[in-house]
Amino acid sequence: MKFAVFKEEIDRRVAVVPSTIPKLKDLGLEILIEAGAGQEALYSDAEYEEKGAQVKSRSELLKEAEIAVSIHPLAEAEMKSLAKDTLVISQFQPFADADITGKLKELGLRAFSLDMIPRTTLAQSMDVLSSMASIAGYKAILEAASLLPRYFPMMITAAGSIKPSKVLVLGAGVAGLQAIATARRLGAQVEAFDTRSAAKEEVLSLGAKFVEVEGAVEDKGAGGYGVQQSEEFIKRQRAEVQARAMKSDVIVTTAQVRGRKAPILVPKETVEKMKPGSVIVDLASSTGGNCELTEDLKVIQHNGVYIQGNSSLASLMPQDASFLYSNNLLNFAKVWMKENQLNLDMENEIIASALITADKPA
Amino acid sequence: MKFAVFKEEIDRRVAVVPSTIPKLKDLGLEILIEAGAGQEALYSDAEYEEKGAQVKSRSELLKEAEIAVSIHPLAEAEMKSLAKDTLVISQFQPFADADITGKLKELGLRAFSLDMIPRTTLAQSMDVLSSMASIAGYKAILEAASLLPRYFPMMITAAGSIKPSKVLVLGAGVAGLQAIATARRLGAQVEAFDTRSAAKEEVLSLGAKFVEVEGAVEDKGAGGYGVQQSEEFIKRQRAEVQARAMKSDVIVTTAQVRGRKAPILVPKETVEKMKPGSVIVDLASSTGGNCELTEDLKVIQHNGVYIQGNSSLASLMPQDASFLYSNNLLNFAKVWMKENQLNLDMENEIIASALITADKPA
Amino acid sequence: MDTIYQFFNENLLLIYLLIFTIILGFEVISKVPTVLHTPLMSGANAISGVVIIGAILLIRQAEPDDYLTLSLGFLGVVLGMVNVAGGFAVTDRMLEMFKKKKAKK
Amino acid sequence: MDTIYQFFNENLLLIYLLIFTIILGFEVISKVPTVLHTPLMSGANAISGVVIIGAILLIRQAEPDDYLTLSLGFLGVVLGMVNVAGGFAVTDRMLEMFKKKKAKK
Amino acid sequence: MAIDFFINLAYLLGAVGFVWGLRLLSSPDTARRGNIYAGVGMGLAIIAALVAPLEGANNNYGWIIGGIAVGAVAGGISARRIQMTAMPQMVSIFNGLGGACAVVLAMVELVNMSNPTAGGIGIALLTLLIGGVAFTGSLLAFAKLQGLVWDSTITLPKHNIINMVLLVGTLVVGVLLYLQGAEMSLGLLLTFLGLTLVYGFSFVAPIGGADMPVVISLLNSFTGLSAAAAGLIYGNQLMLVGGILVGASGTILTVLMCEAMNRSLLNVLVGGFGGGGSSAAKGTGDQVAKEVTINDAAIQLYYSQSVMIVPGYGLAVAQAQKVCKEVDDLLEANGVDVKYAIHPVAGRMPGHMNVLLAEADVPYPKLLDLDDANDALPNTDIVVVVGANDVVNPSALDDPGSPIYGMPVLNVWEAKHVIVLKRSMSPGYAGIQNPLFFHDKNRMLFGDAKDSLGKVVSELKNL
Amino acid sequence: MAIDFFINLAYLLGAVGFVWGLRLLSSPDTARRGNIYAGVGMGLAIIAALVAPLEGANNNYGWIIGGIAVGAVAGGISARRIQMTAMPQMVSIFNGLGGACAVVLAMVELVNMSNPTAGGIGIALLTLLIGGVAFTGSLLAFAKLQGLVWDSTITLPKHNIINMVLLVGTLVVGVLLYLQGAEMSLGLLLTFLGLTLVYGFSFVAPIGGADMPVVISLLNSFTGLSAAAAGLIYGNQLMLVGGILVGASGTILTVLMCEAMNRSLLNVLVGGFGGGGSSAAKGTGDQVAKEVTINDAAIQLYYSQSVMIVPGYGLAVAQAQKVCKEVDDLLEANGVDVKYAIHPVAGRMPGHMNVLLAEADVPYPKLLDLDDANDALPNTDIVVVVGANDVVNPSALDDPGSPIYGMPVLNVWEAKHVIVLKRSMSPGYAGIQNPLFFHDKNRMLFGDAKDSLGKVVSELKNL
Ligand SMILES: NC(=O)c1ccc[n+]([C@@H]2O[C@H](COP(=O)([O-])OP(=O)(O)OC[C@H]3O[C@@H](n4cnc5c(N)ncnc54)[C@H](OP(=O)(O)O)[C@@H]3O)[C@@H](O)[C@H]2O)c1
Ligand SMILES: NC(=O)c1ccc[n+]([C@@H]2O[C@H](COP(=O)([O-])OP(=O)(O)OC[C@H]3O[C@@H](n4cnc5c(N)ncnc54)[C@H](OP(=O)(O)O)[C@@H]3O)[C@@H](O)[C@H]2O)c1
Ligand SMILES: NC(=O)c1ccc[n+]([C@@H]2O[C@H](COP(=O)([O-])OP(=O)(O)OC[C@H]3O[C@@H](n4cnc5c(N)ncnc54)[C@H](O)[C@@H]3O)[C@@H](O)[C@H]2O)c1
Ligand SMILES: NC(=O)c1ccc[n+]([C@@H]2O[C@H](COP(=O)([O-])OP(=O)(O)OC[C@H]3O[C@@H](n4cnc5c(N)ncnc54)[C@H](O)[C@@H]3O)[C@@H](O)[C@H]2O)c1
Repeated sequence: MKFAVFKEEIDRRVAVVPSTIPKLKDLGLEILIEAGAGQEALYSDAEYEEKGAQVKSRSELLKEAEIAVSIHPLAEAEMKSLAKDTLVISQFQPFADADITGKLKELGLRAFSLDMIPRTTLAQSMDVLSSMASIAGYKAILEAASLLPRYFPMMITAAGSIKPSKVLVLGAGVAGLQAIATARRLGAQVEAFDTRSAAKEEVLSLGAKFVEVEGAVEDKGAGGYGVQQSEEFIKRQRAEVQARAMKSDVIVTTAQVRGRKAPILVPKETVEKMKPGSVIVDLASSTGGNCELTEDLKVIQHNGVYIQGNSSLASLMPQDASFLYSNNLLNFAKVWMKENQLNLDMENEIIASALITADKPA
Repeated sequence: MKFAVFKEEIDRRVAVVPSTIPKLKDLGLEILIEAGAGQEALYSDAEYEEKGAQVKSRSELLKEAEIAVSIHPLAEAEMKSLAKDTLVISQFQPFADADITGKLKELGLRAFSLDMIPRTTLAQSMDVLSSMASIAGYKAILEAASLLPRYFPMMITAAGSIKPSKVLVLGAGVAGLQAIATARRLGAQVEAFDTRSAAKEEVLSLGAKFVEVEGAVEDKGAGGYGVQQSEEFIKRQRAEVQARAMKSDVIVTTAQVRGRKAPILVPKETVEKMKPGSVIVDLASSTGGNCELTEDLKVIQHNGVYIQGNSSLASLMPQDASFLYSNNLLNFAKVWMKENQLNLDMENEIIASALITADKPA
Repeated sequence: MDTIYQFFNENLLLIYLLIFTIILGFEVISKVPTVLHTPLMSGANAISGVVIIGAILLIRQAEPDDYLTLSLGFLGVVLGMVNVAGGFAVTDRMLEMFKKKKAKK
Repeated sequence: MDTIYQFFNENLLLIYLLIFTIILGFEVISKVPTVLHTPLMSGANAISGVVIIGAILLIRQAEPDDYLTLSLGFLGVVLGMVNVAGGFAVTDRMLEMFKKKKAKK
Repeated sequence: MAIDFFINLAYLLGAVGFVWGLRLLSSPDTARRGNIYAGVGMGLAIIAALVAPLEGANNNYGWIIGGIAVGAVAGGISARRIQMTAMPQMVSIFNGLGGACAVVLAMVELVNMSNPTAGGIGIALLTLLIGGVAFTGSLLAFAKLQGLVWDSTITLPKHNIINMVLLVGTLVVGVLLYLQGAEMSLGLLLTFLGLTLVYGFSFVAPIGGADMPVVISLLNSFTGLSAAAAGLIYGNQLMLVGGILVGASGTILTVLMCEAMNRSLLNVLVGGFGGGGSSAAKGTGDQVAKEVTINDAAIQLYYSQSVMIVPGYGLAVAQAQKVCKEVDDLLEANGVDVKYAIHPVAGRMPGHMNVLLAEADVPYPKLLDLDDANDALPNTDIVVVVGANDVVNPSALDDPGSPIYGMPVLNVWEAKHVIVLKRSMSPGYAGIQNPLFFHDKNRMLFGDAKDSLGKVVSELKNL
Repeated sequence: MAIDFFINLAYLLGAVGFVWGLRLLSSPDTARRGNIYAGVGMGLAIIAALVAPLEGANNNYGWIIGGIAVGAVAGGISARRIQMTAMPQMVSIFNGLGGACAVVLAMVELVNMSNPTAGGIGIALLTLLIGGVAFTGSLLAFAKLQGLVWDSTITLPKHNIINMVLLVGTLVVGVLLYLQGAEMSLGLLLTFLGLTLVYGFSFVAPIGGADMPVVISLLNSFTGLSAAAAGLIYGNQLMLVGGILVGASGTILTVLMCEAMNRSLLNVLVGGFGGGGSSAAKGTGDQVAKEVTINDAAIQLYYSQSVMIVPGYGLAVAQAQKVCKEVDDLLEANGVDVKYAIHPVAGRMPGHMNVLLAEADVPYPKLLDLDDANDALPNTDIVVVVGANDVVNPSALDDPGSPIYGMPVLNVWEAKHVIVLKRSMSPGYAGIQNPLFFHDKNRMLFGDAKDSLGKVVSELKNL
């Protein structure tokens, strides 16, 4: 089967790196890669060829692909030129873009949406959300430290004493936890907040403080994802967050609710009460942001507070990000490539969840 | 005495921050500050006024100043408009710019060059080189981590294992040591090299590895500064550095020799042998750089290797940098302001070293 | 009461000895690390086989034709000796694992 | 030699007692933390004042007009008592600083 | 005179050997030497007993040497042959035989009445009583440990009351015999003998199997006391001193063993249904996970060649990374090779374990990833699983019905031994039971990981 | 009979009191109780000695009670009045008096010859010898500790040879006396007495002042032995047991004390010119920096209320941050308030100490900067300077000639005590001598900081 890897248009990552190619081939896949696809991630075409991939132009790929792979979905126009029944693998975010499934079906394509892989222990090795969120959390702190006009760590020096920065992490999922760990490493004082009760232990397990707000709603059925909270809770939470935010130098927000706009945890009013020079890194910016003022993919300044709304921080670390993405993809491919054949076994929970074009029982 | 603080033209820092103003006034100084001087460093004019400074325009300052203070020297044209005998305080770098002393004398000005304050224990609280170098070291690692397309820390994850980055620090002065500490905090494996023998213990005291190259020249008379090394030594050192560099992900260079061009420790050839995506942060860029390819104040890419030549990293952290600078200045002022009077006691080693316009006995 | 007084006064040294022995027994054991509880128990058990001395003396004092006493004494010696020999041997085996290893470097 | 044998056999219990006492003395001290060396020395010193018993017995057995013996005995009692009383008192003072503090929480 | 002197000296040296031996036995470095000293002391004493001049003795050396030979061979061989794991029951049976020996001596004394003073009779009766209880008690302890009898089959309802009645009955018969004095009836004597034996049995019956070591230690001190009493019969100071020494040290040892189990002696003897008590194994259904004590764990680690630590989310929760490194350091100092096996999904975020271990300054080369760790595991002596669960779950490999079937895990069961540190039997993130806990090679060490490791550190420092 | 029983019982209880008291004295928690037990034992014994029935005794209670009263008052008052720092010399003088008491008893015995058996004479001579040496030896030890005599003034050249000759001479005279037996000449006896006293003096003379505690302990065990020997004279078991106990424990204690100083007993007694030996204070010119031992440091810290740690570059070089935190934790667990004083230029880069302490997880609020620390110092019990030097140099304040004159430093000398941990007397970065080291309040703890703190940790865990 021809497994065609496209170059990303707006991202420095690439979906497949040379080192995974031999293993993909072992599964019975023939690897085609768009010329220059890995360049930004520092993988050269020569390396791909050396590992046994065929470097082709984009139009050739569109023509030949039996499996079309990219990190961000291909443009609709391009998808049209794919052969019918082509298996497209990307992150379609069907929760955010409700129409996409319909469109794909219309085009006669079969589609795996990697972001729909269940967040189970078994599927973790294919979970691109985890690996990319982890990078995002790490990068968020580096971004914050770069933007912050102050030191992160405490410094008692001959030229004066500097208190450690206070970092507040809102949402302690994968990205939040990584942000906590990184901030602590850099010497900051870290507090975190989440609505999931398990998050408290997880935060403490990284040596940070947990901010308690009582009355959060939890849904065990949500598979570990956060759920929509009551109005009253959100009010209480905002008050608590605002109290902390005013003392914080850096806020990293990661709170997402699947299929909904991200909750506003840091309203304009809070931002205006923060110290000038403070930094907010909003990792939820692609779904509207946890900060009211966030603009996606932009750094803005409001009242002296920097608000970084880069929802694609993983792209800033393209080499490792691509490596991890590529491994996720490989592990995922092992699920549906059996004896050199595509085997879309709908009994398999992972396939059933990820194959968004298949009809699911309500 | 009117102590006039100028706004920097190409720097986000400011020489004096509001919190030090009352203490400066206690010394008998009257503080004038240029409007908007602190803005980039997030100190507002209002704050200055509140603390008792008079906010004025640049031309007013030039007219009234008895003491003219800035981080970077004022332009020659502006200095001309200063009254005769005005005391200018800045970093004139007389070692790098041999003419400056003559020029200042010509203009009839008296000048303190803060970078000439001796590096003694007693003078450390006035030592702007130390406080700014410390920021530079810290920022160098943040810059490197931001540029590096890879993780700094080790990560064994479901999507693959990532080895810790290797960081090589060349020159373990104040900046180098801070870089070592910061890199170690972020989880990198750190090696460092310096020609001063004391540096080895200092490097080990931060938990990093020291790279041994035998035969370095040391001059006890250099006051702790590095000195020019023999050709042969530099060759051996380059070979050693090259061997390490090829395995490194990040190189931070800080090696300076007072009054000379910085030694080339990372020639082009070495850069070309490094892994693509690796990062060199060259803190010696203002004196030509330790890397042959460094361009001052620029990030360039050569063969996939980023070379960051920002010699003014402290400016990226303007708030704390200004705070520290301001404290240094205050501590320095305490030396020559006695009983509300300027007291340029040439017996005092600190004044004698810093007052570059005074005639010194050969 | 008087007999007790008398016994006490006459056997004063013996009583000192017994009391000191008891204190010594306590003292020797009281700081033993828990890992040694079992071997120590085993070692103490072997020592309790000292009762074999009694059996030996019994046989030696018996009439050569008093077969009942002799066989009982024989039984006593066997039982005691099993306790003694087995006890020390088993203790030694338990302690084999404590052989000090040479530390690296 | 024979007298030694005889002495040994006749004073067997005494010898057991002495040896056990010596072992006990060793044993009791052998695990003492260094911080207690001085107080322990002081405590042992107070105990060595037990020699006063001899002085008391000496006086009690002396003739009431044997002033030489009586005064020497008196001297002995005084010396011994200073050792005893002073010894225990000084030890107690040294140990005052070991009063267990209440730990926080 | 001279011969008496040397005999007495031999006994004295024997006694000193016992004392010094016991003393050395209480420190791991010297324990073996201590055992040898005690053994040499015993040898001296036996020789002295053989050659001591006895007025009008017939000696009958044949009988003695025969008995010694038989006993030595039997004892020596069984001690050498026994499996390491069966040592405690062996000790128990040896101890019982010592008690039996005392019983024989007392019976002979009482039947022959060669020394019919009131004191002599009293002492002989005492010897009989204590020795008898030690004898049958030890035999039952042996049977329990060996798994020959089950606690439930021999425990009667209200067993404590029965025991009390039996004890009082035995004592009453004993007093009767004492009052009969030199004219004691053989029938009553045999009744007394029977009662002591039954009481010994009944005394141990209700005590749970897990508490047997404590009981053995107690019975051992009984045997010591019976030996001391026999020493009085024979006027032998060595028996007296040796017996008293064992009696005293056995008693304190028993108390210490109880303390180590966090229980009182009374609790063990009366209320102690050890089989279902606090030290019992926990499990679901009919599977039972076996526990290990802190000190056994420490000693196993200390005397192993290679140890693999498997950290999991529990390490993070307990914040045990630093004390874990301390264990590592102590083991390395003793020449143990310590590595860490990092499963890719251990913890709650990618690299969670890396962050923690870096914080504790564990050098990177000590961290093995999944594949390297699985290669190394078969040659590992002990795996210490610190708060990990899902990542060491064998169902992933062999139970197709398991939700994690197919996920590569750390095959810790391929190592020689596994110790799992966690607080309870509750499952990990994936919410599934872990068959590893019931694996033959595995032992559980329940408790907060930081706590447990802290205690292991203390134990290691004592070794 | 009954009265004998009670007397004997009282003596026995006295003996047990001594043993148990010593036992409890060897653990800090119980030491005070131990002292009381031993004291009660002594009280019982004295009462028993007073009331014991003695055939044909004249009692002369007046003399006894008088003596007891005088002794008790003198001993009690001097013990209460003495300064804490002078305790060791007090012990020494008490010990000497005990020895003198034995001498008196022996002299009376030898002069009166109420019991002229060979054994009796021998024992009395022995008592005299040991007691005499203990007497004058202790007095000299006292004088040395009190600073009344200087080592050099009383040590002759080749003192060891002189000592040897003296000892042999004394022994020869003793043997002569023994051979004279009941007919001994008073002159020779007095010569013997004189020789023992001179030997005691001469024995202690060459031993350095720093080694005095060891010597006192040794002399104490001599006193014990002389008491035991006197016990033989009077046939008193308690004196015998008590004396032997002190003799044995004193001997082992002496050995332990030597070990703690890393020297052998022989080294102390013969080669030991302690005044200039390894434990001597180091200094330049005529100034002397006093040292503190690890255990004294530990105990001072443990029993203080507030401790301030001053880290410097040496902490970083030694990489002692983690063990420093361990000391902190142990002290906090005992209720000691521990803070860190961070001087702005400590270390070799700005924030050097912050990096290290963060690595060791010291919470930020525990770190005080210069001003806060200087405010807190006067109320601090102990300052522990860990490898800092320039930043605690008082010349900065009071020596206008110093190159660092005018720099604010941490005024650690304002605290009650200071302990400086460093490897030698060498200066820090600024290359200047530090008068703090010679400050009255300061004690040096030489050695690598990680090492020293590690040992402090062990000591703290023992407390
Ligand atoms: N790595 C990631 O990115 C990530 C993210 C999300 C989820 N996960 C999932 O998390 C799991 C990780 O596996 P794991 O083996 O590390 O953890 P785990 O399976 O969750 O097991 C952790 C175990 O630690 C024990 N524990 C908790 N606190 C403890 C304490 N204080 N002391 C001692 N033990 C303690 C718990 O047992 P007791 O309660 O009995 O003590 C629990 O069984 C996987 O299922 C993985 O898929 C991973
Ligand atoms: N903070 C900065 O930015 C900076 C930069 C450059 C220079 N400085 C200068 O460095 C000095 C800092 O003062 P400081 O008090 O921290 O240090 P210091 O004055 O340099 O003294 C450090 C002391 O630590 C001891 N030491 C070294 N290794 C040790 C070990 N392993 N164990 C125990 N002790 C050890 C040394 O004595 P032994 O050899 O006897 O052990 C030395 O006296 C100031 O003079 C400052 O001006 C500071
Ligand atoms: N099984 C696995 O191995 C595995 C792997 C990765 C993640 N997970 C789990 O998946 C879940 C989601 O992780 P994620 O990082 O993708 O989460 P996410 O990106 O969906 O959300 C980030 C965090 O924000 C929190 N949040 C939502 N609303 C909030 C609010 N109003 N206020 C504060 N916080 C709010 C969520 O609880 C979550 O922790 C977690 O439970 C995680 O442990 C499991
Ligand atoms: N007294 C004080 O309190 C104080 C304060 C700050 C700095 N200092 C001392 O001042 C000195 C200079 O510090 P700095 O940070 O300003 O130094 P710098 O910026 O002048 O040089 C940086 C480092 O580069 C090193 N170097 C020079 N040539 C080299 C070569 N060919 N290869 C490798 N390394 C080379 C130097 O030895 C120095 O360590 C140091 O000794 C420092 O400890 C003292």
